[in-house]
Order: sequence, then C-alpha cells, then structure tokens
Amino acid sequence: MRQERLSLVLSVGLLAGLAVVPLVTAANTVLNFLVFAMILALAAHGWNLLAGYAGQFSFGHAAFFGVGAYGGALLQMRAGINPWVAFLGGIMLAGIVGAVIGALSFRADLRGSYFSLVTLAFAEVLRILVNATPATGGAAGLLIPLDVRFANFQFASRAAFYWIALALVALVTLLMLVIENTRFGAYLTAIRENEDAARALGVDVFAEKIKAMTLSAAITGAAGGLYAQYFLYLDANIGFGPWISIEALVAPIIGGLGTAAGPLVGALALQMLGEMSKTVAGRIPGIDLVLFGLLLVLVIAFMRRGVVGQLQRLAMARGGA
Amino acid sequence: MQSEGVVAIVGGYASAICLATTQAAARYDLPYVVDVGVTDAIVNRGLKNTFRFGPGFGTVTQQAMDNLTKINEAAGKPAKTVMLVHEDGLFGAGLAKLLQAELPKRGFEVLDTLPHPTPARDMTNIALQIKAKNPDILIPSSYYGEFVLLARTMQQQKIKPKAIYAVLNGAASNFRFVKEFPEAAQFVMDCNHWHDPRKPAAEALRKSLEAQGKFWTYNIPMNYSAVLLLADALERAASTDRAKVTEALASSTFADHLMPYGPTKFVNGQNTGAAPVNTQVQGSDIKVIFPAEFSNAKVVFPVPA
Amino acid sequence: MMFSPEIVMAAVLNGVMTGSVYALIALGLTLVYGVLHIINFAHGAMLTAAMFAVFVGHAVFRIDPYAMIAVVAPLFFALGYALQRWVIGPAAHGSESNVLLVTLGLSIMIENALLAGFRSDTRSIDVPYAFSSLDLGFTFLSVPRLVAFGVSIAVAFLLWLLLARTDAGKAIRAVAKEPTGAELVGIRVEHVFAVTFGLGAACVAVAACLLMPTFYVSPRIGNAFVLVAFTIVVLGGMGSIPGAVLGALFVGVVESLSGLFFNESLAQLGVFLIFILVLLLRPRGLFGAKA
Amino acid sequence: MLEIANLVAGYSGVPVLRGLDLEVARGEVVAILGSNGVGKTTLNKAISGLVPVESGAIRFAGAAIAGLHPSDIVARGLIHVPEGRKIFPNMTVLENLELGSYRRAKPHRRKNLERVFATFPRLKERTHQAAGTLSGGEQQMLAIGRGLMGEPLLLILDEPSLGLSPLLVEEMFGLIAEIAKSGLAVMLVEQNVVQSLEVAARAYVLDNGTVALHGAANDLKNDPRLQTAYLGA
Repeated sequence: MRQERLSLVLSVGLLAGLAVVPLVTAANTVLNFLVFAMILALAAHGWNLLAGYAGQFSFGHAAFFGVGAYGGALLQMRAGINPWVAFLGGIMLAGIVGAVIGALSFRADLRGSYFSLVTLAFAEVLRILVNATPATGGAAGLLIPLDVRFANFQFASRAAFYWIALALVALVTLLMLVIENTRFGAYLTAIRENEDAARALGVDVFAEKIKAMTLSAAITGAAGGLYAQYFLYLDANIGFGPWISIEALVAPIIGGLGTAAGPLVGALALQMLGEMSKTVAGRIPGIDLVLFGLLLVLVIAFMRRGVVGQLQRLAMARGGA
Repeated sequence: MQSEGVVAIVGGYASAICLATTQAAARYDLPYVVDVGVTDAIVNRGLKNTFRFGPGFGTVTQQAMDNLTKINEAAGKPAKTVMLVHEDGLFGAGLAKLLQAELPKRGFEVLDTLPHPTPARDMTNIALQIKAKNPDILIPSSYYGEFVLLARTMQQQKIKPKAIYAVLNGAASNFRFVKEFPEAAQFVMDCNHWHDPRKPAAEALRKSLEAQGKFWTYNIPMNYSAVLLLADALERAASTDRAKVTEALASSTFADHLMPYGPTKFVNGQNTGAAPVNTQVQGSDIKVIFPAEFSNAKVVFPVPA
Repeated sequence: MMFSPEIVMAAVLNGVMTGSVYALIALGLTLVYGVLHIINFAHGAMLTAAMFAVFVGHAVFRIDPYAMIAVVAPLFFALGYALQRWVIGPAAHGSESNVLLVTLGLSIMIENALLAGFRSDTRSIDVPYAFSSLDLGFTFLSVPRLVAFGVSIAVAFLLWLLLARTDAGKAIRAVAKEPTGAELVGIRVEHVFAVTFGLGAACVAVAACLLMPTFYVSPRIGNAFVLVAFTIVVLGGMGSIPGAVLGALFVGVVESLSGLFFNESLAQLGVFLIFILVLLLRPRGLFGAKA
Repeated sequence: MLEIANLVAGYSGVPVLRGLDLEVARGEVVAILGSNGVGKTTLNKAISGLVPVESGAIRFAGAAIAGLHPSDIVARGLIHVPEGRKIFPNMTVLENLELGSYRRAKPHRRKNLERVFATFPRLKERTHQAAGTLSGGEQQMLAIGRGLMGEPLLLILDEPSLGLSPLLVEEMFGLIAEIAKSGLAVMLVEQNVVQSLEVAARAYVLDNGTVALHGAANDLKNDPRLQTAYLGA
C-alpha cells in the first residue's frame, strides 16, 4: 500500500473512532486526555509540514503556538473581538510571524542545524518579551474570563469542545493529504531531498519554503488558540516554553515523519505513553519524559518513518506474500 | 477528578497553578481550599467554590510594610533607603511593583529595582549595584537558588546592608538555607507564612518532622491546617454534597489550626484572619520576631556590622 | 545611569571570570561541531549531569569539587566516547537532522532522569573557600572564580596543545577536514569522532567542577549555560577554538555590563538577539573563522 | 604479496567488480589500466577496506584482509594513495607527512621524513605551508610522500597523473619509477597507458569489472587487443 493510501485509511479510521468516544463515555478524564491529544496533534501537524515534508527542522515551534494562543486571547480580551473571530485572528498572526521568521532565516540561507538553532532563539526571544511586557499580562499571564456560552467559544460540555478540536485535526489531515498530491507537495519533497538540485530544476526554493513555514506556523498557531480557549489561562512558559516545541516534534517523528497520519498517531501514542508511565512509575516527575526521549532515540535508530512507516512495511510484506 | 466522585480539593503552592485549577474546579462547583497561593486573583474572580486559608499578596505586602516601618521606628529610624531585587516572574515582578508604590508612602526612598531571570547564571552584577548604591535595606523576592546565590555573593563582596528584609522569599525562611549557609543566612528577615510558635501542636509537628531528618517549611503547617479546616467543614456539613460542604466552609469559624491567625472567617473566599509574620534567622534557628504577640525572639536590627 | 569606574571595572572583571567558564562549555560544543559537523543538543544535559555528579561526590563522599575534576573529567570522557560511538553514531545513520534529534532525545532523557532522581529542588554545596576573596582595592575578587578562570584558560591551552602537537590531536584535525584521507593513513574515524565527543564531555565536566563551589544545580540548569554557549560558538565561528574563547570572554563582558547598566532580564534577551543577528548576518562568526 | 581471487564488490548491493583475479608480487610494479568506470577505483577501495567485499578473497602478505577495517589494512603495510589525493588541507605539509606514520613506522618518522624530502625536494621548501595552498602537482607529491611515511610493503597509487600538466606528468612518472627502484611493490592504477607501461613490469586491463587482458608490459604495449579493450569496443 502506498503511504498516502495508508495515511488516508489510518486517519479516517482513527478520526471516526475518536468521534464516537463522547457517545460512549462522558468521563472527563478521557475527554480531557483526548482534547489535549488533539491540541498536540494539531501542533504536530504544523511542525510535520515544515520538517517532515520540506525537511526544515524547527526547534522553535513554540513561537507559533504562543502567538496563536496569545494573539487570540489578546484580540478577545483587549480588543473585545468575538472569541471565534479572535481565534482565526490568532491563527493569521501566527502565520505572519512564521512568514517573517521564515523570510529572515531562509534569506540568510540558514539550513540544517543553523535553522534549528535560529528558530529556537526566536521562540526564546518571544518568551522573554512576553514575560516582560505588561500588555500581554507579563509574568502574571493571561486569564480569559470564565463565561460559558457557545458564542464565547466556551462550552458547558467537554464533548463539544472535543468535537471542534477533532474537526480541526480532521481538516488539517485532509489538507496534508491534498498537499501530498499537489505540485506544492512535490516541490517540498524535492527541497527536502536535495535543495540545490530542486533549485537547479527551477523550483523557487525560497518562495516554497516561506509558504510551507507560513502554513506550518498557522496550523501550530491554531493549536495554541485551542489551548487558550480550553484552559483559559496562559503564561509565557505555557505559550512559548520549550515543552511545546519538543512535543510538536516528538509526536510526528514517533507517528511517522512526513506522513499525513503521523502527527495524530504520534500525539495519541505520546499521550497514552505519558499516562501509562504515570501509572507504572507513579507520580515521579519526569519519568514520562525520560520515556519520550528514549522513544525518540529508538525510533530514529530503528524505524525512521515511525509507526506509519512500520505499518506500511508490514502491509507491503503481506501484499508481497 | 470530577468523575471520580471527589468532594473537595485542598491544594495550591504555585499561584499560576491555582489560578487554572480553581477555575477548572469552579465549573463543577467543587469546593477548593487553597493553602499557599498568594496571587490576589485567586479570590478576586468571584469563584464561589474557592476558599483561601492563607493570606493573599495584598495582605502580606501591607503587613510587611507595616512591620518594617514599626521595626525601623523601634530602632530609632536608622534606615531610610531601600533597594529591591526580584525575579522577573509572576511573583517577583508583582511584588516589586507593589513595594515600589508603597515604600515611598512610608518614608523610604527606593534607590533602584533590579529584576533578574530564573535561573540566573550570575548575581555578581546585582551585588555590585547594591554595593554602588549602598542601600540601608535590601528587599529580595527571588526563588531559592537565586536568593542563595545573591546572599552568598553579597557575603563574598562584603556587602552588609542594615537589614535584608525579604517578603515571601523562597529561601529566607527555609531551614536548608540556614543549615547549609549559616553565615550568609544570619539575621536575614522574612515576612512570610509561618506557624504560631506558641502553639504546642505546631511545635510537636515540627519536632516529629525534624526527627525524621526532614526540613521544616511553612507549607507543612499551612497544608496541615487547611486539611483540618476542610475536615471540620465536612463534619459540620455532615454530607458529601458539594453545595453543603461549600456552605460549611463559607461559615467556618475553625480555630484549631497551627497558624497565628485566630478563628477562620471567610469573606468572598478569603480568610480575613490570615496574616503573615516576620521571621529572622538567628543562630541556627528561624525565630518569629514580629508581631510581638506571636514572637519567640527579639529582632536584631540594624544587623551588627 | 552612571556608575563609578571601580564598579564598572569590577563588572568587566566579573564578565571575564564568568566568560571563562562559558568558554569551557563552548569549547566542547565547538570542538564537536568542528570535527563531527553536528550540534550536540545534549551538551546542556551533560553539564547538568556533571554538576550533579560533583554535588553527589561532595554530599556523599565528601570529595572536594576541585578534586572531583580528576574523577568526572575521565568519567565524562568515557561517557561521551560511549555515547557517540555506540548510540549517536549508529542511530544517526549519517544524517545531520537525525543527529539533532538523537541528541535532543538524549538531553530529554538525561534531564528528566535527573529530575526523577533529584526532584526539582536547587542544591548547592558549601566549601570552606567559597567565600575567600582577594581585596583588589576596587573590588573583592572571589577566589573560586579566579580558580575557575585559571583552570578554564589552562584547559583551553591544553586542548590547543593536544590538537597542535600530538598525533591524537592531529588525527582529530585530519578527520575534521578529510575523513577518507584519514582512514587511508590508518586513523579510525569512528574512534576519533568518539574521542572528540568525549573531549567535549570532559570539558563540560571540568566546567561543572568549577561552577559548583559558587553555584547551585537543578535538573534544568544546564540549558541556561548552553544557550549562551551556542551564542558564543556562533559568534566565534562554528568549529573555531580561539573563536570560542574570544567569543566567550566577549559575551561574558557584554552580559555583565548590560546586566549592570540595564538589567539581568534584558541581558538574557540581549544574548539571544546577538545570536539571531549573527546567524542572520554573519553565520561564519564575528571573528572571521574560516568555514 | 597481493593476491586477489574472484573478487565481487560494489555499492549497496550493486556489484561493480564481478569476479576479478589479480596478483602483485614482491617488489613488482603492476599497472592497472582501463577507461573511466570500469571499476579501477572500486578495486582500490575494496583492497583498502573502504568498500565492503561481497565475495572472493583478498590476500596480502600471506593473510586474508577482506573485511578488515581500513586502519588494520594500513597497519599491515598496504597503503593506498587515493584518487583526488585526500590530503589534509588545513594542516601543514609537515603535519600531513607526520600523519602518514600515524599507524605504521612511527619510530622511524624522522628518518622517513628525510627520505621523503630527498625524493620530493619541493615539499621540503614548503614544510610549514598549509597543504591546501599547494599546487596540484605538489599536492600529489605530498599524497605519495604521506603514503611512503608509513613504510608500505605495497603502495597503491590511484591516478597520480590526473589533472597534472604534461610536464608534471612526466616528472611524476619519473618519481614513481624512482620509488619503484627501491624495491617497493607498487600497484599503479592509471588511465595513462603509455607512461604506465613504461614504468610497470606487468599490467592488467580492466573492463566491466573483470580483467579483460593481462601480461608483461612490454608484450601489452604491442598487443592490438589493448587498443580494443581500452576503448571498450
């Protein structure tokens, strides 16, 4: 089975399965777990577009997550814009920030480790600035007032919020499957495999990378916006801290780098792994992350295309037999 | 937790966590007793489920300023100038802003305010600036690591203000600091949560803990008291119904706690009796020095050079 | 705001002292980059691990932190060697992005294992000489920091000597530019890679011994230093050893002075801004090291 | 000295050498000829351990060396001076030569240095110059000199005349002849047929990964099959 087919089947199956969960259980722990997994999957999709498809490994996707989260929250609280509109505004802001950071770094022809480092630094600069700026709530953070109304992007039932998050993940997965079959997707793959060769073939590498970065940032920004609306509290470490840069990167790698199903598979796997490690190791802080790190190393060493890649290999073996 | 039949929550510690968790609990009308968690926003949002046993930020700073003024007056007003050092997060930055506004009203001149990040790699520059400005009193609000670093660097650079007067400091009323760096810790004052040293139950708890080789911290009597408070409310409510427990908490007059507070009385979720006290490191102990009715030692001020 | 010249001089001196420890951390990073052409994201976690090793050595076995150099430097050399030879090298399959991810995974593992083992408390050690200082008239110069300066410069010099004068050092330089040529004179490239990585680890181990008498350790502290070290490495030119030393002293002084004239929080921001600007405008580094 | 039997080797499963037999005797100069892409460089890399051997045997000085690590092959005295020289451009001429005895003959370093400088006086003039700044001919001399520093029993020279001016090519072959006179076995891999056959005692002509033709150099010079084999016709 081709990777795209497998991704499509996997994604549809998973999303359908996930959609019925609230009908089966109303347990808040389950829904809470899944909402968080969806936010993570969304952030991971953003990172995967840039790194998995275009080969640009950002270590600072927190920048976009934070801009999406803070952008939406500030538009809503300071400018009085409707939260739904503000959410979209946050996504756009994240896209713009992505385009600017992309333009600066790609103009300077930063590749590989250099690109990773500069994105990390941008995220840290934003974190320090937001922490020090009174307009963003400074160190005290932002508390979005509790006001449960549909028009306010706040719901009495967790299931409603969960379905919205799930729908967004479905939408982005679809977008990725579409991109894989467009010229844009082909250009990104060409850039990932060999940037200079792609340029020699007439691909406008700079423009395509900026496009990928903008879209990637917007998607991760959407994850930030969702986070803000769900938890109603933000501070600089939540929005711009290294934790989200890392989770957005570990999830697709475990799920399957450069595949449309990878981010969702990886986000669910990571979340489950985190819960399991807590159950097994008790409440020792850090144990779950030790496992994440180990898994990251193992996946890179032994299964380069993560869970999806492994499934594909199995499917091919069976097809060949 | 909602689905697991929880009736009430006691917790807190980090203000940012409190802000988020109390709001989450409010969705389910889950009674929430905050033990330590000083941000005033915790009880200022009109959440009916949230009760804070300990004093809030406003109360603590107010008391801290009052006490400082009184201590200074009692010593014949040797101190006129102050410098503030604070970590640049929620707690330090907020505190510094308040103190900057309050201190001039009480006749102190604020010479400078120096923020620093957590973790900070170096405190020498801050020490140098303190040395340059030579304030009478230094008010640090930092977490443990940075304050210890600052106190050690000051000792190193032989900088001796008339007092180091901390407010809600992570280290100044921490026995680990006193034990590991007795010289740097000597005579450091703190306005913070502390147990009532005259209550036998509190001292007994402290002894039993120290017998296990653990350091005594103010969180322990706070948390212990908050649990007692909730137990009392549960008894009086005689029910696990959340609304009844909430009501019992709201009308609580609980007095058998370990803190220097008097009977509990919640107004808008804040225990109005709650107040901080002043402590000072003297020898290898942390003594309560102010207010007089709770104190077990006399204040040493100005610090002998 | 004006300060007396004494205070400014003291701040410059302090910057040089701090910078020298940065230099040691940056040396390890730049050496690994120069030879293996990879960025070791686990550098900060290795520093933290070394600091905890020094802490445990003092708390449990009452070993002086300076004496611990003799223990942790070889230990971390061996650890670094093993990591590169049997973990990073094989797992990376020769791709740069894989190396980044593997070392990131390692840093997550190390940091959180330390968090699980030691919790998030900050810990420090008290040694009798922690507060001894020299009276220079305008300031008191802390003896432990002077020791740190001396040892850092000595280590940098020894490293330079090793690379310039010994066969092992020449083999490292040979592998850095021409691995195939190196194999054909009988140099084991994967061994040299691992030795280089081990040297980088030994450098942070020494830095840990120098920091502990006056500093504290907590599970995430290493990153606070390594982000500065990245800046220094970029500033001095990736792979350049003199660049790393000069860059470190420069950053130390700039940071110290901006801490004095602005504030410590903004000084942190300044470090990152320098980093971004150098990357965007002069990725080869300010000191013109050859690519 | 070197015996190769039925050697199959290549890159990631695609064999370039398909069953090759070859022999170099002690003190003998053997030329390996053939046009581009017939497998000459792969042969050298297989012998020196840079390319894995799939099947067949390589024996050197009486022992099987197929599958050994390149550094162990160097240690046995089989030294390969590669195509493109692969000198260390960031290091001085002296340091390059010193590394030639990294694995072998380290105690004789000083003596061998003098010998190399005697053979290549131009290197001596440039002792402390960075190798990357040398001319192409000088870099080739340095590469050979570096090889000699390890006191090889067999020296493989891969395209030593590549990219040199005709005058320098002449000089280079003169030097190789001189080195060969010292009794060292040399395997000279070249595209330059005429000059190589002047220096070598025997020669092998490769085509498509196997030996197409071999024999004494003097016989091959006049063999019409050489022309056809070499042109791949």
